[in-house]
Amino acid sequence: MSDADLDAYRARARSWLEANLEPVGSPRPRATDVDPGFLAEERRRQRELCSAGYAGIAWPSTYGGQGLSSRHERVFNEEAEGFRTPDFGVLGQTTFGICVPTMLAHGSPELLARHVPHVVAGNSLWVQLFSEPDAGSDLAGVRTRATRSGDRWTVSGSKIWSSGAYFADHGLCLARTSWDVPKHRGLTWFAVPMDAPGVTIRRLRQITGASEFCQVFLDGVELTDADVVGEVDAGWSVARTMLATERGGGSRGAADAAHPADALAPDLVALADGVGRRDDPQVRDLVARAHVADVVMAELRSRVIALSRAGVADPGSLAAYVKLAHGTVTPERARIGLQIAGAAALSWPEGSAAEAATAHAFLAGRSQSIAGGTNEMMRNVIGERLLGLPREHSVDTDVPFAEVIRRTGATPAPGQGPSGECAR
Amino acid sequence: MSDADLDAYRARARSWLEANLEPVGSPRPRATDVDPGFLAEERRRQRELCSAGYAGIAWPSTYGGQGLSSRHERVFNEEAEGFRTPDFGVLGQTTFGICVPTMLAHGSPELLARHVPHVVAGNSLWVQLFSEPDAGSDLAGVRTRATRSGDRWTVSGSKIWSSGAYFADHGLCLARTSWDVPKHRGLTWFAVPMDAPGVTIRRLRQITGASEFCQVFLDGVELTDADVVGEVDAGWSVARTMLATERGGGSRGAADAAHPADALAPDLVALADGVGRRDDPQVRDLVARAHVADVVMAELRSRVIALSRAGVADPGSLAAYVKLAHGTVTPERARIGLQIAGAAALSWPEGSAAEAATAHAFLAGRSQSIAGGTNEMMRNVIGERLLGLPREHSVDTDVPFAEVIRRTGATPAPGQGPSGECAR
Amino acid sequence: MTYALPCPPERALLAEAASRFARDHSPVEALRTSDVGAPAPGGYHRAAGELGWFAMLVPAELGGGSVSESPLADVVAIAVERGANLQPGPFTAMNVVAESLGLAGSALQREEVLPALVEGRRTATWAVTDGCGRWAPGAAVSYAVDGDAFVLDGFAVLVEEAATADWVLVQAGSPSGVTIFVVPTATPGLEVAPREGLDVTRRFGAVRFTGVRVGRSAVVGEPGRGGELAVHQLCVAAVLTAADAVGAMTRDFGTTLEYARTRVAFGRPIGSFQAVKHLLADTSLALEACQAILAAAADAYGTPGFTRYVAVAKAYIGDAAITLGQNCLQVLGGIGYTWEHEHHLYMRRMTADAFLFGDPGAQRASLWPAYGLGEVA
Amino acid sequence: MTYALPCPPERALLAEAASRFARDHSPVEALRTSDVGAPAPGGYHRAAGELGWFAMLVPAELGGGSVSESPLADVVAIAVERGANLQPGPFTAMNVVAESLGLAGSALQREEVLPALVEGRRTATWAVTDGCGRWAPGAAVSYAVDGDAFVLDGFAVLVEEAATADWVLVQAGSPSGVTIFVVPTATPGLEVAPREGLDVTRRFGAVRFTGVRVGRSAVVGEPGRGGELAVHQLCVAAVLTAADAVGAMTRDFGTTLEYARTRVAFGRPIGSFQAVKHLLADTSLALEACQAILAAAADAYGTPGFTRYVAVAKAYIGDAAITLGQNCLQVLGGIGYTWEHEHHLYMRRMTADAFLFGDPGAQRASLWPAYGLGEVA
Repeated sequence: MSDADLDAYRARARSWLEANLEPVGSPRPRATDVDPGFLAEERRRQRELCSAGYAGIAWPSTYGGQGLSSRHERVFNEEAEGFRTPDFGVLGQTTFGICVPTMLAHGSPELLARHVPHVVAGNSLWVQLFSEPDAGSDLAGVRTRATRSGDRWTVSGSKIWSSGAYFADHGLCLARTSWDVPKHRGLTWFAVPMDAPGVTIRRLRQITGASEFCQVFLDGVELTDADVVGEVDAGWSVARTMLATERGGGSRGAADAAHPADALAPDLVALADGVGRRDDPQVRDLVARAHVADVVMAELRSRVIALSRAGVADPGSLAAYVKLAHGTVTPERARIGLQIAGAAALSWPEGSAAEAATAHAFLAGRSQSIAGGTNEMMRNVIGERLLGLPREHSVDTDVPFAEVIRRTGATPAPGQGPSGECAR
Repeated sequence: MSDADLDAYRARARSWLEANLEPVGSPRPRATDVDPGFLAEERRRQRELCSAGYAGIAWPSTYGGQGLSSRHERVFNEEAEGFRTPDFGVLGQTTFGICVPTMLAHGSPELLARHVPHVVAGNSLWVQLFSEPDAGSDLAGVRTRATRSGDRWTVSGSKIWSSGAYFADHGLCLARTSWDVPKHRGLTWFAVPMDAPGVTIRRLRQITGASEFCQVFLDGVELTDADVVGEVDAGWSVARTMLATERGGGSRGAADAAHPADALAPDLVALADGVGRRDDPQVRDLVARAHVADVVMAELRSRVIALSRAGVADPGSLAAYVKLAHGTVTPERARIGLQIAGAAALSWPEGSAAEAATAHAFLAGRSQSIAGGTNEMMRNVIGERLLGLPREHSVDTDVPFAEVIRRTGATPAPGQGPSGECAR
Repeated sequence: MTYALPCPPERALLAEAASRFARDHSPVEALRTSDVGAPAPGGYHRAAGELGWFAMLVPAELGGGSVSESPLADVVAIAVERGANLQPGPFTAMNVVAESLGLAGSALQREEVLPALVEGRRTATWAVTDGCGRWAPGAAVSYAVDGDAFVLDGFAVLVEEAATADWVLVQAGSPSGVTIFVVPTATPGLEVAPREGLDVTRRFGAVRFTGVRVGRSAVVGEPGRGGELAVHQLCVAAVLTAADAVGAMTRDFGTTLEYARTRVAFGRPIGSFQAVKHLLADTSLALEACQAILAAAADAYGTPGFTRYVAVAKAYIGDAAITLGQNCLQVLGGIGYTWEHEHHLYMRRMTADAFLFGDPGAQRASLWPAYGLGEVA
Repeated sequence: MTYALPCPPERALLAEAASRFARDHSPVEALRTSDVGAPAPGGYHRAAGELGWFAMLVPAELGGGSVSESPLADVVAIAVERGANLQPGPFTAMNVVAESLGLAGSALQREEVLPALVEGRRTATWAVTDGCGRWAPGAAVSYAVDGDAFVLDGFAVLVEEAATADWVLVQAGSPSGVTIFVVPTATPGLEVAPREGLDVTRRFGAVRFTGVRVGRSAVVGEPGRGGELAVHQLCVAAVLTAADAVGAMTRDFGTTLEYARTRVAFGRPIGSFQAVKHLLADTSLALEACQAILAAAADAYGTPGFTRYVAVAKAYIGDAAITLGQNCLQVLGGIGYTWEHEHHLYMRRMTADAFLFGDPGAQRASLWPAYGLGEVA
């Protein structure tokens, strides 16, 4: 494909966008509480993209995509930046950025043919059903049980931190299919219709007051062999693809917003102005520290992407640098906001979202150092897979999982009701 | 003993001090390079204290001490603060603060009668012979070998970080006496004359340029049963006493200097003045941070001493709080000095000790986080012995030490010449 | 989890009673369902008054009395239990007002206001922070003299229980100096607005003074001469706020430590991993250091070094409180990120305490003049 | 240890040659026995000149020429190898002077000075830091006009190889502006004094100017109009110094990592303990971030964003360098505390680099005006 082709593609995309989509000034915040009316409207927007041939741009045409290159997708995203494209809230990223790419890498042609075209057309949004109350950092320790009988499977257990489950159409669910082998070797992924009998969803209220996360209970959910994603008992390799995608090694949906080097931490400068502290040298230093971190993090991400492309190391492991950088810088930046605002961040007029923003950023700051792999897990990845430091003695990787459970005194999870304990 | 007794003691001590010792204005820095002439003079000062009955104040009179209480000792030290008392450099603390207290707790009456009176009289200075090239943080992993034959012992191996060994009279030396039991159970302490045949001392140059630390080689040093300190093969309990004393739980020699709350970090204020940055708000914040740390650390130490006296937990473990506080605050404070001085700390006129001080403090700062137990070891002590967190799986505590050595591929140390590798 | 040093037995009893009272009258569980903090339950302050919560800094001859030689250490012992149990109510303000009236109140104030506060029959709050969060005397409210009256104008935020308190303490500024007022909240021109905030365990409002006229009877001490008392009030409030934080820190750390001991991942308790163990060890060290400097500041009450010790303590504890909240959240992981786990309530409370009555940066800046090294040129 | 991104093959060759040259001509081992840094060995600069060390920022028509489209990235590649191998000599100053003469030098300077520098036949240093360590143009040395002559007075420290350089670059201040001079060190009134210092891998001296008279021939560009060039010179020097630090960091980290992999304690390699592993992971992250921002700053050479990128890079790398030195020492433990282990040489070098040509605080402060947000009122 020549650059001229890409330029032509860009020009076509631009005229279609101008003719069909509503322009938006600055990036609008992602929807955080999605109701049915909003969702119907966003599905309509996705159908419109789909009809025009601008959905699933880099996905195979066999499955409803356009079969073009990722460079085409990037070009379209760049052009689309100023326009109102579909907003599926948190499920936008999990569906288009995580679940479908993972399925494309591991799913059977039948499975893909059955599901991907619906995603492209805006009829199917996907949630990850991965973590469990007793399997947080220890993701391979899932206890959701899938039992086979002929070509039927029965799945029982509970999943947690499933962002956006309450408005998802399908879930990509990890379950244990063998208990007599070490934990990484008895896992299988399933595609689960979220309206299947036996699926119950409970929204979890978060520290910030929002309820994007859900706990999902599976109680004897009936599936078939056709719903298996990848190979039975080989789910951990699928999981690794998913984690690498999630942690920043994979493709991104929309292009990034403006480069942080373009302006000096504008949010914090505005905050300093708001409390009349722009000329305070310590405030200026804090703002500059945040800016330095922002710019360096952007450059680090570019470097990691380039290193991944150059093949110097496993991209999934390299992504740990980006994830850990976010996980350390984000809380520090949130604390800087608090330091600048001072007591002004503690109290605001009722309903004033703008004045509440600093406090909310502080409360939310540490989610980056926990969700999707804690800082500690990322440090292990960097230390062991990139720096070649020896692993610690493990007490649970070479032992049948049933034995691990017996030793640690816990009981297998199936059948737990909606009062299950929360988890790391 | 009544307070009146103590007051009378104080009065007597004060008149003796005024009549016999030279007053000194401010606390003089400890001698760091001790030569024979200096040493002879200091020994004379100690003999003078001894003749007057002011040496070994709280040690038993059987062994040449005064048999008084530690309160008497504290009173004398308070009164003696303004006078020129003996200065044995680093061996002052190891002899009077660590080695003799440890021996008093574990040594046989014969051993004590043979050694302690010479210490009181200024004729014997002691060095710790504890760490080894292959036993740093893992102190129980010493490989110096002591072999018994009748009532004779032959000791071979090498010791490192033995501060002041080059002018010590005796060493308190830990050696392995049994190789077929786990590492903590085959250790024994010996009193070693530093002029014994087979003892070689090599001064190690440190990062700061000074050479206080030594490596000590023991090559077939002959000792007898009378030189054993404590029980054979039970040396680890002696070691724990010694570590607790060393890490701040035990008695201190002289009273502390002025309380840090009395002045705002005077060294850093002077430094800020020197580079004309006293009015820089960021410099003021850095100085204030150092001051806050100084005052809090002093209060923490008082609290830990009080907690130890109250018996709420093992004093040796509680001392880890003080050690870790020093090990984290000292490097941070050294960095603050560097930040205040800026480029002015990088370069100074030849021979200007005052201008070199900031750089030297920076270079030396991390010794506090390594020597006498690293920060990491202190965090383990706090986590496991005080907070009750589970220990990690250990690969070497339940296995004969000879087996550990075999597994890790190293060879036992005896007979290594003075080219031995340095160690953590 | 932290160690307890021996203390006078009366103070230990006082703390124990405070702890029991808190659990009985306003348990932490009650806060889990609320977004904006709950009012103190009926009779709360009256019962607290009976336990001596507002009496310690008031001389015995005025109806008060401490249980030990070190009255501020007694109040601190209560404040620690309040923080540990996320208690409601303007405890700090009531103690500060009670102490101030004992020190400088008029006969009338000592008769009408003081006993009501000491006994917990009525409550007081204070309005001292301006909209940008500055705590300096006179920053929020100014006053002018009009004949026999004083006219107050200004706007203050972070006024605890603004809507329910009977009196409000004001450190008002004027060109001729600072005057301390204790003003009935029912005075015309004084308007209260509820606010939302980070700390949902307490209720902070805003108070606007629009030409609020008060008489000489509202003045504590001499008009225009309140500067020294104002500084002392801020010091006492800072110590009690630091104590509240230390109580909250102790409880939050204890919960987290227990979680680390019992939560299993990779086949072993997470607290056996050095990453978790060492983070908790560092946090424990900071907490012990907080206990040490808090005690030192309380013991310095009434000595010339009080101001300096308070600044050191509030600076250190403020930073340590924010860090402790972050560290505990990191160990708790996802569960600590949920609303239903109590951690976030403690994190909100500790963080608010770090800023109330002077944040760490402001406290550090105050040390230079406190040591006679002058303001920035 | 850090990852290498693909780069133009000519630059890779340049770096490889620099690395080999360094190991052959001035190996790190030679420094172990010295307290005050060694002079560059005889013929060092000449040989380095043949490798193109001083030519990259000079146009081809003046005898220079870079190996890629991004000349500063080429010099950076050399500077990284120099830092990794603790090389001597005023490399930064020579490149800055050479570039400046290419940009603004007189015909005479381009004929007499520039080729000598590019070929490494002669050397140049610069005198820009005042006794308090400020790097602002005009801080250290001022000048007055006396007829046709310029008279320089002042005192500068941190002048690398002051005693051996042939010329010295001076950014001299006057009420009418900054003038850039390149002055022969043999000029009367110019006195050099040796200094001791933190960084024993390089030799820094002090230079005193006492009524040093120079003619128009010493001026680079127009008298009084040197402000812009002076800022550019400081930016280039900052990037090269940051690159030196990154080289030193990479080598020190690699040594430490290898130690953590092989050193056994408690029956296992210390790098298998999370306390060590995670510290090294954090350090590795910082080092990768340094590589990223260093490359971005070098690539911004010649673009309007250069100044900003340089400030960000120098601020970040400076802090990271000091922290990396501390972290490596913590992992190395006692052995890293000895003079005979090379770690301290790297720690000294990196720390000096953190301050040379603007420490992190000064770089951060410069960002506000760099983004048009003005000086503090």
